[in-house]
Amino acid sequence: MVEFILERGNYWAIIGLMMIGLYTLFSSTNLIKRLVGLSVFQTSIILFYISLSRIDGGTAPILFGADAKGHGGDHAEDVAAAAAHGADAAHGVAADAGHGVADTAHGAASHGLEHIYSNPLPHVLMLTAIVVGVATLAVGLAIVVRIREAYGTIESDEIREMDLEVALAEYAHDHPGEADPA
Amino acid sequence: MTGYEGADLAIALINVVLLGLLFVIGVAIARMRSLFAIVMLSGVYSLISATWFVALDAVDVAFTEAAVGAGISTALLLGAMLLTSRTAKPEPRAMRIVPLFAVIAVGCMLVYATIDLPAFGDPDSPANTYVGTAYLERTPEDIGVPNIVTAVLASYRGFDTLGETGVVFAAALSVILLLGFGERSLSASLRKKTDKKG
Amino acid sequence: MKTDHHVILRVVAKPLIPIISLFALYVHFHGDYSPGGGFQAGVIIAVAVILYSLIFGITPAMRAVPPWFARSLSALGFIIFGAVGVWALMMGGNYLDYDALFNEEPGGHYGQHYGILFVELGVLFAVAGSMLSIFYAFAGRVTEIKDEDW
Amino acid sequence: MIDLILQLAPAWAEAHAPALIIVLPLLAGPISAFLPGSGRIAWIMTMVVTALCTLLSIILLAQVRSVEGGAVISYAMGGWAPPYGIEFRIDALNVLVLMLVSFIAFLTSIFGWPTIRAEINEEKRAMFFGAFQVCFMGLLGVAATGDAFNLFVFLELSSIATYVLVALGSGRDRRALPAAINYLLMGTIGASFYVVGVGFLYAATGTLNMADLAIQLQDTSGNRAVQVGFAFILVGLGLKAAMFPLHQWLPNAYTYSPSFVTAFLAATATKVAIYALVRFLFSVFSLEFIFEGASLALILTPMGIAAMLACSFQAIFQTDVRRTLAYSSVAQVGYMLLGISLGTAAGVSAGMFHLVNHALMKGALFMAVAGVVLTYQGTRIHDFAGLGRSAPWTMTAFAIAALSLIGVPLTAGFQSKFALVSALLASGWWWAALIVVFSSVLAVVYMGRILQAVFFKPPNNPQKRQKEAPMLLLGPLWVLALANLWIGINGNFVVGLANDAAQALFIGGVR
Repeated sequence: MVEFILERGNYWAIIGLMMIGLYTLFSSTNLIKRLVGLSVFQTSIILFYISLSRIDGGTAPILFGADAKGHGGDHAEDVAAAAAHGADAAHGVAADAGHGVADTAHGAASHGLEHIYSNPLPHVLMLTAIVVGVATLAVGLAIVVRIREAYGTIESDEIREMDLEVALAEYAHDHPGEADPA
Repeated sequence: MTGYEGADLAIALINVVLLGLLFVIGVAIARMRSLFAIVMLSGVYSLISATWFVALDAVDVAFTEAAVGAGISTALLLGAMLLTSRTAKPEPRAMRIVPLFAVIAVGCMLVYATIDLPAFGDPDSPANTYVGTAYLERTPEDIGVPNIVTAVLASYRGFDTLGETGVVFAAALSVILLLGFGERSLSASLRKKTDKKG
Repeated sequence: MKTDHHVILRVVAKPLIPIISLFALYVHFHGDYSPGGGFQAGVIIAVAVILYSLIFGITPAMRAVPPWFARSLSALGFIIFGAVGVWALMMGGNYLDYDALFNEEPGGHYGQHYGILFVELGVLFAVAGSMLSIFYAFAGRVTEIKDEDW
Repeated sequence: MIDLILQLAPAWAEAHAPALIIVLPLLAGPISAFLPGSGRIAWIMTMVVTALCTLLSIILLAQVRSVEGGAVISYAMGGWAPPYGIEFRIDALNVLVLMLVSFIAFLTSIFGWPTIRAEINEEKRAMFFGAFQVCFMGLLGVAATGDAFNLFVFLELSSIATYVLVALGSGRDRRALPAAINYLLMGTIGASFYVVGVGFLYAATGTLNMADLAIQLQDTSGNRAVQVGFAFILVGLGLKAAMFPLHQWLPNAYTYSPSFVTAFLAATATKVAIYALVRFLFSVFSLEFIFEGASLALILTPMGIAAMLACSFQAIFQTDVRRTLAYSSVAQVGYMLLGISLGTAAGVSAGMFHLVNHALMKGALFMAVAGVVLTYQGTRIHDFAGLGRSAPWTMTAFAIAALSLIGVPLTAGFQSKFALVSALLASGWWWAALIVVFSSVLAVVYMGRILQAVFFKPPNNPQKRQKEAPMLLLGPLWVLALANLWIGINGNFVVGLANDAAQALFIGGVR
């Protein structure tokens, strides 16, 4: 039981952070504070993905030592030969076992490598997500600046009241004889 | 897992400390009303997340988060705050309780999901045995670049990166459409001010 | 900026800015071997210019890197990325298939290396230009809060 | 017909059509965004690009339909085979969406020039078209991609462009700005939820390719992470699709954005999100999972019905024509969800059929409103009084589309509602069929109010001159109106496409 909690404590902490961000986003009326809440929420999602990519005893996914030997750009010819050789060997194995590439890769992690590396795929996804996050933030802030210029406030409840007044005035203008629609 | 010994213990400790700090900052952001403090804290939040990414071996993500989250985002937030206001109104009481319940419900759902998630750091989890780690083996033959993240980012999933570049471009286009080019809006608003005075 | 009480900042920043830009180039061209790449390099270049404008004022910064240049750069970067893909199409490969770029033997990494480099260059241009344009757009607006209120 | 298209199309276009359809707006967007001048060149470029994309989507359609039962075109981006690379996967379902989006984009970009000239500042027009092309490209990307994370990237790409397009309505009415920020906050929450959901799926399977996900998910029955991931994807895409309780952003966004943008978004943006939802429901998750494990029908059916009733009622009490139409859009999404939640091929086919028809009629309605905005500067029902006499061509097209929305026989709306009702009856859901009929009666009321004002009330402002919308606007408007009539009289072509789309899903689901 304790082990179970220890293994998942990280996820729970991250979920807590996500929810704090979401709460800030929902509860606040100030638009800038809401955007900050949004970015806290998004950063916490990044934490979640990165914690999925972690492998015990692993290191950053940059090949080093024997794993990286001979694969530099300067040794293109060696590499070509080695790669061709490797491809032949792989092909033989695949033919023998009757499996596709995907299946052979499905075995134990990094069996062909000397060191253990963490999983690079979530890192790549989150690089994209960070960029998307900052792009959204920039557009949101630009709109907030325009709102401030048009309304004189960035509190969403005050903006809603002002809009309601305008809507009621329009209604009264269209229907001069009638009472307030309320 | 039987993992936490020696170096792993240190990492576990760093883990706890950093997540604890993030928690404190998150709560402070939710409760504070000074926008300046909120903005600065959000920068700190990004920076500490970046540190945490380093501890989890995600160096590229850490680099980007530090540059973007702690750098550009904070600069933009400060710029926007300068143009708008400096304090936030306190939340009305009703606005505190309803979101709280909604958020707790969502959180419970997520916690429910973690029961079936693989353990933290598990090398045999589906996420860590299929496509993700296969890149580690394929890259030397396919691409020949030591930094796997670069290889995946620019080649295997290059199309994602194309979309990401598009998003950045779209953001720039949007902000220019909304706020003007900078130089024109500056001179135009200056002119308007002198007109009013004159 | 009325009085010169930022003199230390100016003196320190002046030599720093070229070094920051140089570091950005290192991050870009060394992205194959170490953390970093076009995106991070682009952000660093943008930050160098932003730092310059924070310390020396927005007008000198706009004179050094005009806004039209920044926004053309962002469009150019995006187009470079797309064009590398079209180049691969013309050489008979799939879209963004760098192996097809130079019609090399299978197993060669020439195409992949240069493809990645070009693509990351596109990302660098797009990100640096976009971030700078966004910053200019915000900085170009007139502040309603006065300096003294701080 | 199919043979003819395949013969005429050059080989390179056939082989690379899935990539080219994205690449064209991708290259043209940034170029046209920063072209100098009044934006006329950017407009022409937009028209050319959207026309070419329409041609490409027709080529894709021909390729898909060249095989009996529908072919599946898989295009590996970067030459990396899935699941390692990103794949564009075109089947009978998304080729329909691709064609719809590019065709509507083509028509709206033709009619756009007069209204944009009236509503957008001169120096912003070129960039406006650039943003429009980016949005268009994002929508196409969402529709074409076969990778779950790539879908998120394109979803955000289109959304960011959409937010700013909505916000640009602030030149006419400042309320566009709060509408845009609301849309941004809700849309970003939706996208973030979607990412969390994909994260859970990734944690459970280790892959992001949709086809591969479908295979890997088969042996994860009872996995709680997958169930919660499904719920998050449902909520995330539901927010983008304006699924009933999550539709709060839509009415304001449609009411205050520039009329060009409203016409385009109403016909495409929510449709693409619904497509993505359908794709996840039926292609990625197995039928057993969603209908037994997660009892989808229990969630989607009440939501669909609530949307049909509540939003139709709300539509009745609006004073603004665009707002009425916006609420009606949410109600129509309810019809589509109802069809989808049946879980039968007939139901999904009816849902997709209604999706296409709704795009055609809402496109026409909002275009007609754009014409009125252009000539009379008003969108309230009050402003529409007596327009039947002063702008007969615009208003006749409006009336055709309105009748189609109500579901009068000989119009497209009737055909798809008929298909929906028969699908409901075939599953024994006679009570739901009754609700569909009742909701159509509500549509009679809210559209009737507008039509009555248009044709039977005297003009409020007698000084209004006899004024028709310009030809550039009338042309696309009438194309859409006639499409409504054509489908209403002989809908076999579109019904065939929708049936193929549903078949593709159900064969894919069984695999």
